[in-house]
Amino acid sequence: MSEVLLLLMVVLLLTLLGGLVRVVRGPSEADRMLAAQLLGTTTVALLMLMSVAMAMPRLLDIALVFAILAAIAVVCFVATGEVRDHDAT
Amino acid sequence: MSTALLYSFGGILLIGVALHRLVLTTDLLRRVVALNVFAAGIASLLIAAAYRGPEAAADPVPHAFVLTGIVVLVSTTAAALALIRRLDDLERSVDHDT
Amino acid sequence: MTPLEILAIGILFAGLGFFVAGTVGMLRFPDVFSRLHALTKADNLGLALIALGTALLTADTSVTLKLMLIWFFVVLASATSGHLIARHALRSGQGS
Amino acid sequence: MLLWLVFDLVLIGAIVWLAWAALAARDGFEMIVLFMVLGLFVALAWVRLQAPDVALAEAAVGSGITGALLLKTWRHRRGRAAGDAAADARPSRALGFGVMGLVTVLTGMLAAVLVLIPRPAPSLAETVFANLAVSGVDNPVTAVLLNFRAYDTLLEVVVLFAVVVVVWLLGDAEADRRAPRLGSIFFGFARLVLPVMVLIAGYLLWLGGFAPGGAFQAGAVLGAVGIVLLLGRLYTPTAADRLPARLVFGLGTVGFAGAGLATLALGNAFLGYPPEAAKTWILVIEAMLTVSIAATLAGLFFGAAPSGRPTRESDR
Repeated sequence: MSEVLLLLMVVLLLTLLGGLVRVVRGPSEADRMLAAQLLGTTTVALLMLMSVAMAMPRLLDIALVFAILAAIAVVCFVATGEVRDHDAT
Repeated sequence: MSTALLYSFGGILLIGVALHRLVLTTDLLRRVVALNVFAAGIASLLIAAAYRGPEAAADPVPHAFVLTGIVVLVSTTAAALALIRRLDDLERSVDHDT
Repeated sequence: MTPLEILAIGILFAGLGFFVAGTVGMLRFPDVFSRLHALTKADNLGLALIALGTALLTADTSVTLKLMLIWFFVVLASATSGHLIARHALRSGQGS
Repeated sequence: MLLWLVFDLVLIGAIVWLAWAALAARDGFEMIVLFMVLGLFVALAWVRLQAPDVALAEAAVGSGITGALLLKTWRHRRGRAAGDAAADARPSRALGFGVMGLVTVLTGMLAAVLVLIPRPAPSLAETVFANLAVSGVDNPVTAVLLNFRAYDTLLEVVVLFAVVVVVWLLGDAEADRRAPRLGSIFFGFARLVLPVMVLIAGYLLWLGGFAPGGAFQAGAVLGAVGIVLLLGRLYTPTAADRLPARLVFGLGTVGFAGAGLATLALGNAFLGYPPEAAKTWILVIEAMLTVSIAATLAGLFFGAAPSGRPTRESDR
């Protein structure tokens, strides 16, 4: 039982590494931001599995904070980016 | 090799990487990021030191240190970044005048 | 293992499949907009299945409610930020 | 057991590689995104090491607030290649090797100390757990922060206050720039999520008494609400907001120190709460800290004293 969960966790961790490749490669800023978004969601999923595997239901509070703060970086990215577009024109 | 020792070595590597870049880079923004990575390395050392195995409760005192450290770190980072922005504005106005 | 646990494990593996597919799509698709399409599958269905599997394994009402709340926020945040990123990419010409 | 080892090794390898990749990134934006992702991985490592309180703070700060601050600064310096490797002066070969050698010696010494120190290392954990019953809270980390070592936390709040004073003396106000066009979907999202975020901040504050959570984590989530309000121009500070802002920034320091003086007046030690009412004292102090920390973090993001010039809704 716990072995199966651990296996799932290891594979999810490996998909996190896969997503990292897109953050590094880009090429555009939007690509990097999207990849970071996927990594955030995967982290939330990993925390859910860890809460069962480690028998710590409190880990879901951390997942909740990640979930609600996921959009902050994107909003900051887009809101400050618009200013640049304006200046360029 | 114990889990705590493994994560401690990870923390030491973070400290090494961050220190190397902190000293060699001349870009201010990169220096601030290096400082943050350095702090993550120190925090990993403290948290690994607090670890008492998967069953036992961890030592809460280093955890409290790290929490205080995170608050102080985000404050110093904000101050450093405000200084960078100010410096940039000053450079810009000097460029504009000449 | 009880039949419920086997079911939960099956659901978790299905969720994992969506994350793997999402990551592969993120790596293989040619431009921002098709990568966005890959991302939303992992965000919505992948996380939903992982949350469902976790809920079945813990079988606790408060945990289940919290899992639903987390999933709801992730979907809401990913829909909004996906929209914002796509708009930004379209406007600043980063689409291709 | 073997799978845990694989998990640990992959996680540690990813963290070290990410740190290296972020600091060696060619592009400043890539550096910032990699740094934010590093925050995710570090939080996972700390969860693995049974430090959920710290992971919660890292989740709220590392990838949320610090990332937003870095992005804002990077955008501010646009056109100046900030954070780009191109802006970096290439060190000479001798200097590069010299620094590399020194760093290797230092980290080697650190590693040697880690291997050589006697285990188990001396610890105050037993003292903390023995006195937990009189601290007023059940979460040992909160007990250390708000009771046993409340002096440290008071000084931490003073640091926050000092920094916001410094930042108010610098920089230009975000409100002087044109409002970004975020679109109606963003505003729908904000209307739905921001009130819930405030609720969650309250939940984290309440949680701190017996589980991972507390004033700082709650303050960081509440501060993120403030950052979204500022970014979306849902709230634009004007000169009239200076006095209330000053009062809220000072609330943490003054309230905390005031509680210390009140305990002195009661005949206890400075910040020595009466044991039977310790829970109430801690909760009141934490509530003040949460509001003050949130306002301070949002103020740090805003980056200057509000100038009072009205926002240009659509200039030119």
